[in-house]
Amino acid sequence: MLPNPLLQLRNVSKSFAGVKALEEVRLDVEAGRVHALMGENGAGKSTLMKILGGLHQPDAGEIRFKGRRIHHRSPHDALRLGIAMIHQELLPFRDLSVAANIGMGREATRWFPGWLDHGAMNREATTLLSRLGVPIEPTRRMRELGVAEMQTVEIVKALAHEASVIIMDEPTTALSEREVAALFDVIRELKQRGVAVIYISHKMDEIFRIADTITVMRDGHHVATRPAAELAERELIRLMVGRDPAQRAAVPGNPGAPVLEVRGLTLPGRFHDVSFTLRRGEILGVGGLMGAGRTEVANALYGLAPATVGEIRVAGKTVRIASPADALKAGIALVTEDRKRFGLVPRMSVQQNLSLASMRTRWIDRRAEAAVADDQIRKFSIKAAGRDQPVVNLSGGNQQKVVIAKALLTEPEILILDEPTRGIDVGAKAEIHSLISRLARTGKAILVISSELPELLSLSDRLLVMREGEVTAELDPLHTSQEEIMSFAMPL
Amino acid sequence: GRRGQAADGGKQVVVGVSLLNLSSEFIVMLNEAMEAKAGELGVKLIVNDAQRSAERQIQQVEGFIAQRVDVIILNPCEVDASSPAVDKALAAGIPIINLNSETKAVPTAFVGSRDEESARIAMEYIAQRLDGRGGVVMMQGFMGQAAQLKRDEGAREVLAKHPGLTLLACQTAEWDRAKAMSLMENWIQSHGAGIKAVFAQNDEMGMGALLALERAKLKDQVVVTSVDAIADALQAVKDGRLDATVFQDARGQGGTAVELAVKIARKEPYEKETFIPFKLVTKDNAGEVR
Amino acid sequence: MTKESGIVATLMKSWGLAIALVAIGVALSFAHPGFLTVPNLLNVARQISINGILAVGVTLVLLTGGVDLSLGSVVALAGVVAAGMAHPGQYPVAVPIALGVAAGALCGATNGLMVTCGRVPSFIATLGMMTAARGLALVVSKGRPVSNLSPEFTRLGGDVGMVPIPAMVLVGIALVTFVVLSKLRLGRYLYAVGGNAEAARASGINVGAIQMFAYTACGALAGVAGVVLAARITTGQPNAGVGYELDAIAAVVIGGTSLSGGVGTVGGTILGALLVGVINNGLDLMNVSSYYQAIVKGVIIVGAVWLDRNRGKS
Amino acid sequence: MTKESGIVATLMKSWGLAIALVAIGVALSFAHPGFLTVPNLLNVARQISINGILAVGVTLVLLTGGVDLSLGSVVALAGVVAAGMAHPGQYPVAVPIALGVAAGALCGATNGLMVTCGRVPSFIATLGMMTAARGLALVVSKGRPVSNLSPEFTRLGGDVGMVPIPAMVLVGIALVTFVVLSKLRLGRYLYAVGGNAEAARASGINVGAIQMFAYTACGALAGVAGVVLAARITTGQPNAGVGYELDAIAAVVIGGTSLSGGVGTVGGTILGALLVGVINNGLDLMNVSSYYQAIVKGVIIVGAVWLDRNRGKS
Ligand SMILES: Nc1ncnc2c1ncn2[C@@H]1O[C@H](COP(=O)(O)OP(=O)(O)OP(=O)(O)O)[C@@H](O)[C@H]1O
Ligand SMILES: Nc1ncnc2c1ncn2[C@@H]1O[C@H](COP(=O)(O)OP(=O)(O)OP(=O)(O)O)[C@@H](O)[C@H]1O
Ligand SMILES: [Mg+2]
Ligand SMILES: [Mg+2]
Repeated sequence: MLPNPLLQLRNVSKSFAGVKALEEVRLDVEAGRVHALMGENGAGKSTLMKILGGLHQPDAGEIRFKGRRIHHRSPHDALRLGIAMIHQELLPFRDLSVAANIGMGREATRWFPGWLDHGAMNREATTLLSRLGVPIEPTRRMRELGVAEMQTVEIVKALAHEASVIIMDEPTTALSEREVAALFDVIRELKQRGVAVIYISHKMDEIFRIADTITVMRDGHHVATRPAAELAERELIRLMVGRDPAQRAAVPGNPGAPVLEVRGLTLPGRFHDVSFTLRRGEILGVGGLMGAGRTEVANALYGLAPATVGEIRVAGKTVRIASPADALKAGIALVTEDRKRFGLVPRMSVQQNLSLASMRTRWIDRRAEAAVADDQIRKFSIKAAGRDQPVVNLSGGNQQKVVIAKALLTEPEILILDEPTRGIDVGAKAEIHSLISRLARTGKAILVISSELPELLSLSDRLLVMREGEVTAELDPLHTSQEEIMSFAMPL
Repeated sequence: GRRGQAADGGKQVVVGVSLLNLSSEFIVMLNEAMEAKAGELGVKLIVNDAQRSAERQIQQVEGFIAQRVDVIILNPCEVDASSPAVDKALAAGIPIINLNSETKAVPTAFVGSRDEESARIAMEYIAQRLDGRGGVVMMQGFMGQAAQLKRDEGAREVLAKHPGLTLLACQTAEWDRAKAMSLMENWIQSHGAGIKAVFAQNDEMGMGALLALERAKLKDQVVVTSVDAIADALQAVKDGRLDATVFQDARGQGGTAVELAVKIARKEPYEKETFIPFKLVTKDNAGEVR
Repeated sequence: MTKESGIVATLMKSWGLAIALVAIGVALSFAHPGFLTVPNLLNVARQISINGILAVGVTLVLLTGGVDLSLGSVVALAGVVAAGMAHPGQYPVAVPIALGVAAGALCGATNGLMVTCGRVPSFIATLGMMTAARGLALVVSKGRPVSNLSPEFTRLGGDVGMVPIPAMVLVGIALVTFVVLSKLRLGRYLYAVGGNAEAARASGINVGAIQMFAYTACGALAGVAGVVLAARITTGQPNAGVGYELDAIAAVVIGGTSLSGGVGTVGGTILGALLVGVINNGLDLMNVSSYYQAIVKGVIIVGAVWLDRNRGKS
Repeated sequence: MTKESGIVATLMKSWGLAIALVAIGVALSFAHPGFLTVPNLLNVARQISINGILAVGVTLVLLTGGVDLSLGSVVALAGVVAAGMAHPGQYPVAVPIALGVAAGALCGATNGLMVTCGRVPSFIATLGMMTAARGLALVVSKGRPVSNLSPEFTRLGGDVGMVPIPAMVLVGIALVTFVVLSKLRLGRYLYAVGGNAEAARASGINVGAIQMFAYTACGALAGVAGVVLAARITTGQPNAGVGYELDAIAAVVIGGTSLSGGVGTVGGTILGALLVGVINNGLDLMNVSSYYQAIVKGVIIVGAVWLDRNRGKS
């Protein structure tokens, strides 16, 4: 096929507790090219990459690197060979500094072996972060960062290895356009230096902007490998899903009475004087750049980190929301941006996670619970070995589906979705979009925070833009453009 | 002046006391006897509890030295390991009295008894009751502690003298009644009617063995003896449940130690060694004790 | 992997510990004829009761991701409190029992308050309680055993027919806890709080209340254990129970509960307590010298857990 | 919040424990004239040495998210091993020291192996070692104290001038550990493994090797503590060190190290050990009855940690 690929995977298979995740997969990756890996949630992309990165051992098959067969048994081996990886799941050291996170495993030393050079590491972190245009103080503790900032740190960490293969497993799920653009500049630079990049994403536009070659996987199998230029979006989706994508019927919103009124909401240092009204049957989008404070507002409305000043009214009545329990009582539910931290109990099963926020009776009716779980698994096509599989073993996108289903099961009147389609594949994304529209049509009020402008534009009835903790504009999605939104979002 | 005042005049005698373990009943009685005598003599006692740790005991004596107390009373945890406490006190010029048991280092004075002796008395009683023939089991205290070692030594001396007595099993119950009960239950399973006598190195364990035997309805076939004469055990002896315990005179020991301390502080003549003998307590003489 | 080894692996997965237990049991019954007899098995049941009750209680706390080091001292405190009210002809037997359990629950609730409202790590909060409750037990009893207890009270430590009452108490408590953990929402919340406290809060769960429940229930069960122990040894001992917390936590962890919370079952805990109990019993039966007993015990426990955790791997 | 309260809050943040310690010190020096004297402060230094050495060692293990319950028994084992070689005129004094420390390191390495290769939870692995090492200590010493030690050896437990050698050993160990944890890559990896083992592995860190280091170093330091203790009490005591593990872990946790790993400093550990030492010393000085002493001690420790953890909140 390709004359002399840098990396060759042949007949790689892997199963977990009897469930096949990969079956005889092959993949060739060339130096100086961006190779996109596409497929539905649970197709096996991350598993394949984890094998490349040394985190998993394949059950069968072989891997050749620069023509030689390799048997790397740990990420340490992979890194030594020159294979670095950005993981889909954030893997921060929360109590260490940003610089320590970035330098982890390849610390700068001086004087004698093993003596840390803190200054050099801070300088390195600053340089690398500025390449992505994200000025984070290298001495800040990871714990204080938002998801998007953590994601940039993870990107920078992988870039810092002088690797000849860089695997990027959904690096941009929490990033906004500005950071994505910066990342792409870096990727182009890497290409120039002859680095091979394996890029996984569910965002179509990104794929077509950056990829040279596209490989599609389905149900653990290799489906096709094509040059990106020869592949149309429709065709790509058909390869992934195995059928034509469902088109979302554009449903015009029909807003009713205000259900959520927010006045002068302030949390010093995070956001300031945020006011808006959300109506029954309305989808209100919130756009902005990373760190604009959108997540903070959502968390405040849901009681995760309550605001100190301001008023929240639900259906005309002022409510005090000091905890998520209060919010749920007021009919507010949140699909969190940080599913690992706030969304899931990792070792609990899919069924138990789904029902956790919506158990109304003292005794658990297991049969009913199981029925609900099966129902949700079907409805969201959650790919799991069964309702009893621990969520931690689900693929990223499927975990996200669990988080969404869990929030919906609380039957909220007001639904806040913070980056709801993070890591969700195109097919499922379309379904979730139409689900959101349907919910709005049944009179629910919906607040959507998203860093994907196309998603925001197509989904919302009305659009707020935030910048540095303040609302800077309210726009009509039908009469605005990405450029206009960006103009309100960019720091002055 | 009052008796509790030191030779040099108006100052009250201050005595530092480091006790083995204040959650052991015998030591509590010892402490009460000392407090009573100190109150009588107008002596100030500073009582520290070493909680069975020789190291803590040394720390406490170091503390007394730093406070410049007049006399130290040491109720040693260990023969060897508590010795530095004695040496340090003597080196600092503070007289030190060993109470109840010995250390390797020689103190200014000694009040107490020999632990081996108590076990000897108890085991002799068993030998006599069994006419020198039969299976015996022995419950030991916390392994490696001075009291365990010495009581073991005393008991084995007697066993050696009576070849007809066979030691069926010997195991630690760590001075604890509940552990002793479980151990006895297990022994009843493994040795059954072979057990003719139990020697427990303290009364707590003796009571535990007794309870297990009573529950198994075997008590009338087994002689149980132990050491210390704590209130519970005395009552059990009076009631004819426990066959014998060995009385150690806490009041006599504690009182004598405080009296000695005052004599030493006032530079009066004093006895270097006071041995207070053990006494076997059986149903016949249980009423006379205390 | 063939089909069959798959089944074996699955069996081993849930029963690794049970298999270790059975193996030890079989070995012991060959080694000593006295092991596999009804009276001896009842002995084992009797002997694990106190540790079992404590272990079931502390399972609740460990599930929430906390720890309770105060158990042993609380056992002593509850014991002397109960014993103090249990002299013959004083009060009906329910009074000492209730007061003992209440004393335990109070200690547990105080632990809970320190952890939830005071934000003190549970290790320190319960270590403080360990020290303080021991002191209280000594103060209440003036440092000496509280004896002369009524036969109605001490009967609690005895048998009904052949069956030891402490063992019946343990079985009852284990069953109730099993129901709470597997059938009640409350139980689910305990797992959730331990599995991911932040996500539990975000699911509308009152994390503090759940923790309060766990610590209070654990304290109350330590109170029960204290009462049963006092009845069994017919005294309230202020120095009883030293080190019991470690034995109890060991049984729970052997039984598969994670010290970091969120994972574990009552069944595992009971298996863990049984394993330790059988080892102790067997070593006593076989009259292994005290010194070697300690070594053998350490090795067997580690071995059993190693077997359990590595079952079906490779 | 005004600027000033901000500064106070910041100060309190790093110094909550130090402030608690100073407050207790001031209170004690008013309450008892003997407290604030050079000999007494040297006493405190001497008294915290053993616990301090153990606490520094177990800090390493706690940082990686593990625990070591075998410390007390390892102290005893190292003590009897060293003492057995330290009779007068037998070997140069370096031999017993080296063998004691080696015995500790061996126990620690075994703990590490059980945890890393055996996948046994550290609680169980080190609990097994706690039991087994105690048994070994009894076997080695035949159950009785090993005495008659050479003066060269016992001098290690004494003073140089006014300064206690054990305290100097502690200071040395603390300094080295401080350098390892804050200046060396190794230290950084200890934090990383405890903070997020999965991420550490993904970053190419050999998690098992780091854990092995932590357990082995902790064991070696327990060996040092055992040697120092034997020198101080001029005996190798097979029953020494019971409960030392809990005291050491308490000091570490009081000092701000998290039981779940990844957070903590040697400075905090030393502060924690000092706090416990000063409380013990003060209570003994003031002649508080030992029963109330327990209560007061429990309350003060919880109070100090409460202060420390809630500093600058509200
Ligand atoms: N540790 C594990 N244990 C059991 N099953 C697992 C484990 N890891 C992955 N799987 C299963 O393997 C399959 C492939 O998962 P993988 O994470 O590779 O999907 P993916 O293509 O990356 O999906 P996504 O787009 O959602 O990230 C899924 O069905 C998942 O449930
Ligand atoms: N616990 C915290 N401590 C300090 N700063 C924080 C904390 N949480 C968030 N921040 C900061 O608050 C700012 C707002 O972040 P937020 O996550 O709300 O932004 P956003 O608009 O949702 O963007 P994104 O989620 O994409 O980062 C960020 O700069 C973040 O670093
Ligand atoms: Mg994936
Ligand atoms: Mg956000």
